[in-house]
Amino acid sequence: MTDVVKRFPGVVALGGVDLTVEQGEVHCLLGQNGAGKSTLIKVLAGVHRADEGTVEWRGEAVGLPDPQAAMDLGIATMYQELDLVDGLTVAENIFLGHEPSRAGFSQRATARRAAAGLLAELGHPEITPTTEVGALSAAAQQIVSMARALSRDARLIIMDEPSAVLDAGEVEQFFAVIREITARDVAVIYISHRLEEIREIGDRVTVLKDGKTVSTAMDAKTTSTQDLIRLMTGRSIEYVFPRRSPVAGAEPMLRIENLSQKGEFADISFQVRPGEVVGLAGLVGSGRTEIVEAIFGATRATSGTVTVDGRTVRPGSVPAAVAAGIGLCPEERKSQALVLQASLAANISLASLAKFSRAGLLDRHGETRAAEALLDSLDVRPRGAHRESRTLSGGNQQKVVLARWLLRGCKVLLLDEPTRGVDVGARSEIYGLIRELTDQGVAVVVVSSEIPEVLGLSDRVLVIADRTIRHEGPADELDEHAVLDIILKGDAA
Amino acid sequence: TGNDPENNSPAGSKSAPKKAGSNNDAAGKKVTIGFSGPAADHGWLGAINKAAKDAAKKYPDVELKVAEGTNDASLQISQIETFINDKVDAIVLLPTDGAALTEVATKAMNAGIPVINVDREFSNPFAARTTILGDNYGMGVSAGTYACQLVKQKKLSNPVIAEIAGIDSLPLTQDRSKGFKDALKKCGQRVDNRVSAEFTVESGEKQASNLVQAAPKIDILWNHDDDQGVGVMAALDQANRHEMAFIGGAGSANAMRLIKEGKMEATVLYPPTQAADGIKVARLIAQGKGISDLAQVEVPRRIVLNAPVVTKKNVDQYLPLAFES
Amino acid sequence: MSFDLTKAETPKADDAETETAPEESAARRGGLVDFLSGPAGRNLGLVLALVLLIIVGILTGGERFASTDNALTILRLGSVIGVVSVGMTFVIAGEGIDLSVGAIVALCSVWATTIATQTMAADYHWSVMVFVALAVGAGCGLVNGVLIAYGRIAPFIATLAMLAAARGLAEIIAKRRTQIIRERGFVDFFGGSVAGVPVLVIMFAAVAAAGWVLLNRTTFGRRTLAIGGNPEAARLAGIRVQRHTMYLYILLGLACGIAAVMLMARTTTGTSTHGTLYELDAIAAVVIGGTLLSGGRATLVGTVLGVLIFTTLTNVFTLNNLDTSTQAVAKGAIIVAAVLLQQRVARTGST
Amino acid sequence: MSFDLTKAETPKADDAETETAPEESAARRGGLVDFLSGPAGRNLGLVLALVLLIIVGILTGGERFASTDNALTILRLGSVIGVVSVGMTFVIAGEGIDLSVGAIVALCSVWATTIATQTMAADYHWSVMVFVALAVGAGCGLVNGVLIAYGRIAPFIATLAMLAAARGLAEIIAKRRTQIIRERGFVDFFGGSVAGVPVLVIMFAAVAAAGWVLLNRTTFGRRTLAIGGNPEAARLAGIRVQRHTMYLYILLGLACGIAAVMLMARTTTGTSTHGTLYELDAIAAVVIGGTLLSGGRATLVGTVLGVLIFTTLTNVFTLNNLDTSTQAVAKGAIIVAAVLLQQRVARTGST
Ligand SMILES: Nc1ncnc2c1ncn2[C@@H]1O[C@H](COP(=O)(O)OP(=O)(O)OP(=O)(O)O)[C@@H](O)[C@H]1O
Ligand SMILES: Nc1ncnc2c1ncn2[C@@H]1O[C@H](COP(=O)(O)OP(=O)(O)OP(=O)(O)O)[C@@H](O)[C@H]1O
Ligand SMILES: [Mg+2]
Ligand SMILES: [Mg+2]
Repeated sequence: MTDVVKRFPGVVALGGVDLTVEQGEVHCLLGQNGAGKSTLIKVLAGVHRADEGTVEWRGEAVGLPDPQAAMDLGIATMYQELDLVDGLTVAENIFLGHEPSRAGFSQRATARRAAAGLLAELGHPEITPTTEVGALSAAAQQIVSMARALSRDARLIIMDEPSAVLDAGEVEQFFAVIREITARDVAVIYISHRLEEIREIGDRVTVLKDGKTVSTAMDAKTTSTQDLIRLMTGRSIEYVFPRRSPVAGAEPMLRIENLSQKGEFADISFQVRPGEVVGLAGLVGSGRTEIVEAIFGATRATSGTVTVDGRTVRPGSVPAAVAAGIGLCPEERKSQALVLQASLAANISLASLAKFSRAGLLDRHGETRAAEALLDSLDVRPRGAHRESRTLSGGNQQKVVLARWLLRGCKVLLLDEPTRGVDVGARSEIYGLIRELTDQGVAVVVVSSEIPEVLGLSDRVLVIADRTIRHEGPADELDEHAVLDIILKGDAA
Repeated sequence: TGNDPENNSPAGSKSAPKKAGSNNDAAGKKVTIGFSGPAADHGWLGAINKAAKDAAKKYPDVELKVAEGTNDASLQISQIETFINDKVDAIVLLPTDGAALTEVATKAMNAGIPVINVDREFSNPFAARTTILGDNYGMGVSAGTYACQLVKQKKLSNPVIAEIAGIDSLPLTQDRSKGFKDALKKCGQRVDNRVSAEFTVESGEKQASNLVQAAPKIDILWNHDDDQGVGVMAALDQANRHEMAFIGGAGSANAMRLIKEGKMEATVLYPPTQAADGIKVARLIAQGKGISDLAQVEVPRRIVLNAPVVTKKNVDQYLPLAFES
Repeated sequence: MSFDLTKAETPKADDAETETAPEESAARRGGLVDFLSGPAGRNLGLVLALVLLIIVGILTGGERFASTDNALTILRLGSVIGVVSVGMTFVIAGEGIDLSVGAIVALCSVWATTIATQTMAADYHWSVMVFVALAVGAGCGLVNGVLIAYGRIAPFIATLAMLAAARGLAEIIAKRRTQIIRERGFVDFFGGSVAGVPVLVIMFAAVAAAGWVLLNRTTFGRRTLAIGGNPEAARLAGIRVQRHTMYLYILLGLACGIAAVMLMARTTTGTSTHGTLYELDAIAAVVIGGTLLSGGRATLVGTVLGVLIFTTLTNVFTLNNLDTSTQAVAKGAIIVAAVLLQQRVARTGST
Repeated sequence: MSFDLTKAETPKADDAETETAPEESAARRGGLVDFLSGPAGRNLGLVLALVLLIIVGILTGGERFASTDNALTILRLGSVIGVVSVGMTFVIAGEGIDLSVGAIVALCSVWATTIATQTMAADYHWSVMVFVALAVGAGCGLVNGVLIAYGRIAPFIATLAMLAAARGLAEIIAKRRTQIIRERGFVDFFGGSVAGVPVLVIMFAAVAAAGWVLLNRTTFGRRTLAIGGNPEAARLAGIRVQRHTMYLYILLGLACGIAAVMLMARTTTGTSTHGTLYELDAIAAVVIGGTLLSGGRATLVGTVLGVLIFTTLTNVFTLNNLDTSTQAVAKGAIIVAAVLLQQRVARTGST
């Protein structure tokens, strides 16, 4: 690809990008949130038409008018936003658009068998081809997406942040599959914000910044982390967690007692003091999301109590939880957190509308000002409180969700995968932000599938496995192996 | 007999009516007449509209303005208001609901525009200069009386009498049903099964299919409207149920042909020429003329049409007058 | 997205299936099991509602209700709107809506019974009339489809325009007359019976069966659901969403053409008043059957059950000689009760 | 800026604004500028369509069309359905739909004109009738709202049931008679004019203005759009989605009550046939105005323009003496043309 330019109304998403991918290599694409990575690969996949520039495929210039054209060339894509149809089964999703069929009749048995084969190949035989995709967890859906890309028998597979919803074990498995396909001379474009992964799987790296290539074809193994971060962000960021400040031995701000939910989790008890960060570590599917949702009242716990600042919160009611001072940044930004066609300001003020209400009338200037201030301080790009949240990149959307609860001012903040899909720069900003909050006395609960993140960010860690707490202890007494051991064997060996 | 609406041939007929010493049909002052009626959503109303337009076409001195047919009283009010703004010379109004249009008709009268009220009566007599009515109650009475005759003739001891009404929420349907019921009461009978259709062929077929299941045997069936009667007949054919005496309503050409063939017993006339008569009367009023065969100088305030029963005996006499629905 | 909808309806049932039989291999699961665990399970509530209705019918109507003749009457009544509803299921599954079905039925019936058409039919064969009705239906569907898929007009608006235009055109062509079909061959064929089953009912059954296969067993059906569930994902999967959307409306137009033929046979006429309010009846049957108005999930068995429930209801009402106003109130209450019952059954079934 | 109007149509405008004048402080932006750069800009296509229609009216109707009297006739006609459409905008913005509006109008008008009510009105004051109409409307809305929000019945089905039930009940109460209002005070008040402007038109203007403020300037409106845009996100932000949804239907019920009062004044009657097909008219006006049927984006200015376009169309037709069938065909064509024009304008405006 040379000199690719793509403009969106008001934004130049790509302002001249060059990228060359060789057969059989894993070419990593790095860049901050909003740098244009997804847009670039969408141009390559025929989703967006480039305004300028050329794409050459095996030495020949090609036009990519629609997704079908790209697929015909042998380009398969796993998109960042899950691109599956919830109402269809796993097998139907995998073969959507190229169903095995005879005279228009779909050969469902063939499709199911092939799907089962692909899923087994990916190390996930437990995903049944006849399950509806909407009922699967995000991780399982990502696997289905992968199976779908493989089913296309492609020469180039594009993966846009595939690991964001996977945990460590699954990422390993995933990498094994990538190695296998590149061994067959299939090329892979791999996008991720996790630099460790790039080192492990990548061959070469291209860095995008503000829609332009700043450096291309660097060696993935040898280029230093400092250099990569500097290329991406234009400054050096210490890719470390902020120092913990000692937690005052005050009364717990959040107290969970014997919280259980039938079929989901059992007997969860823990406390979080003001200014403390408690991390929930565990594998995908261990039930952490269900726990925080029950604390927030989004689902009703079958038994147990949630107490905030000494007062019991009425169970099963989100408004009660919010009134008590709890905030939740849910796991799925798009479907659970954002009103996509609404402006950033409207999204940010959504939980604090009462603040801007004067006798029912909305103080829109106040709202805009407050939103602008938060957007500034969180460095959300592009600027503008009136921008539709739909047009923001994933990382920036996450910041908007955080801004919602910052504006509300919580006593307890529940963060479910707060850095999923967030770039290194923004990530350290979010970490800093969490620390700032704790300095103000907020109690924070963090769920993350990245064990280093849980360990680095939290004061205390709860390890969840088999839907209950397996271990509780200070974060600095644990390391990644210990946590995995607890999960797998039930104790810190 | 000039232009007496009662005996006039259907306005749709090609030749101008023969006159007996009247010059009423001679071109006079040019007049604009506004016409507004309900949506032509069934055969009879379609015939009403057509007859009105054809009547106007015959007179070079009449300019007819037809408003979109509607079943929304509010919309019809605005049409009359438009006519008033437009300063037409007369308005012929077949209201969706007589009472609902009374206010605006009064407004038109107060603005000096004569209103000719057709078929569905206003709630205030001062809202119209002249009222031309089909006799809905009378129609029911005719049908009921004829049914009584049949009972006596055929010596039915405990006859099953069924009724397929038109749109139940219309006052005219209620009037017809009431007339039918009252007339039956006189000979000690009552309606055993009653369904209501929507004046359309399809609804007639649907309701009749269900009806013949509900009543395993029917002796006399009165159907309010001959257009929906086409559907009723189709349902009877389908179920092979021709044991009953089938009486129709309105008097469409289709029904009269069936009477001739002997497939139908009778039909009660409800002429679709009322609006056409309305146009003619409106023209006369606007031009300051009277009805020539009457002694009065002016057009009368109220004209009520007759509702005779057409049977095999007299069908030949009525067939030429019948409307094609 | 349709994400929430999946969960709202029957996530539990699906999970249960996944959890209790995870090792059951895909290949081993036969078509029958599949069928039962799918639509049939979800339609249990509807079946129950229908059975209740039938019981009420028998209690109040006795012999008259429980006769074969009456059953056939109900089926015949349901068959015309049933065919339209089958077509409507596809359009709604693809996240569309069509308000013009009744008007299209009217236009088809009128066009197929003009003097010109009938003369031609008399000269050649009555199938000319059938052909005209289908062609007109497909043509109207094509116009709808092009306006919606390529003109990007909201389906509600485009088909509202078609509703006005098609009925107006039907009136102009028919001059607001009821056109009677002189061609007895036509009426006799479609009005007849085969082995005691009316041809209309056979046609409805055939259309419903074909629709079921098309929806559940062909790539066309799967793509329809994909487009309804997540049009963007469908596009990314290389499906030509616009063209497919257009096909859906043509399909429904064809169904309207078939319905027009059936209605012509039933009433022996073609007229511009045919098909009044079919849009509401068809959409109601489809939606009460369990197809989501927001697209992506559709059940043809549900649609057929929905049609049967509504027609049986009318039949029971008539047998009981209820006046229309009371009928209307009862109908409203019964619709709500049926839906609540359906939900209750779905929830109990899943725990 | 109101977030409904923020983007789909002309994102460029906003972005450009943001980029060229990023330092322009929010406080400095006056209300007028805000207004113009918002809805007005986006409704340009509709305004254009309306202007074209008016030009056609003047060309064909001349004086007769361009008179004040005629303008007031159009406005009076539009005001009843206009009030319903304003309420409908909220329900649709919240991802709902209401098919029962016409039936509710009918029931309100009947209940408010029963002999009992009229006797009470005669004894006390005619405002008793107004109160009854509003209370009945709100009550019906409440039933709809509870069934939909708490009973989780699809809005389409719940309000379809209400459509049948309310009209049936209206017929039963009125015994299918048209009930005439004897209370002249009522008719004279609402039928009158203030400074030459009919009271009905003033009422419509007031309702539309109040609706605009409610939608764009209050937290209630914000919540409505959030629920319509993403109900799950709204729920997780602590909004009581069910209760709010119920409020939306009550609001629409109230609007129906107001419309019933207006219709009663216009017709001096209450009857079960009032409000026929209002559901289609209101939804059409809202949707053609630019509110998304899928919720989350709504424009009240668009709704008002939609109502005006449809009523002006009817007026022009009446003035031009078109035959009803031709009118219907023309109406269909004009709807399509208006929408295509609107799209074209929006696209040109954005490049
Ligand atoms: N549909 C759209 N309309 C308008 N602007 C868009 C659209 N899609 C993306 N953009 C803008 O284009 C720019 C590049 O976005 P893109 O999604 O490619 O970033 P990214 O590098 O993939 O970020 P992330 O790492 O967060 O996924 C951003 O400024 C974004 O706001
Ligand atoms: N929508 C759903 N329907 C049915 N089961 C689900 C659904 N979502 C998740 N599950 C299942 O519930 C369990 C918990 O899943 P979930 O992903 O929420 O856990 P988690 O611990 O929060 O994991 P993570 O946050 O790392 O993704 C898993 O077994 C998962 O497969
Ligand atoms: Mg991206
Ligand atoms: Mg989770």
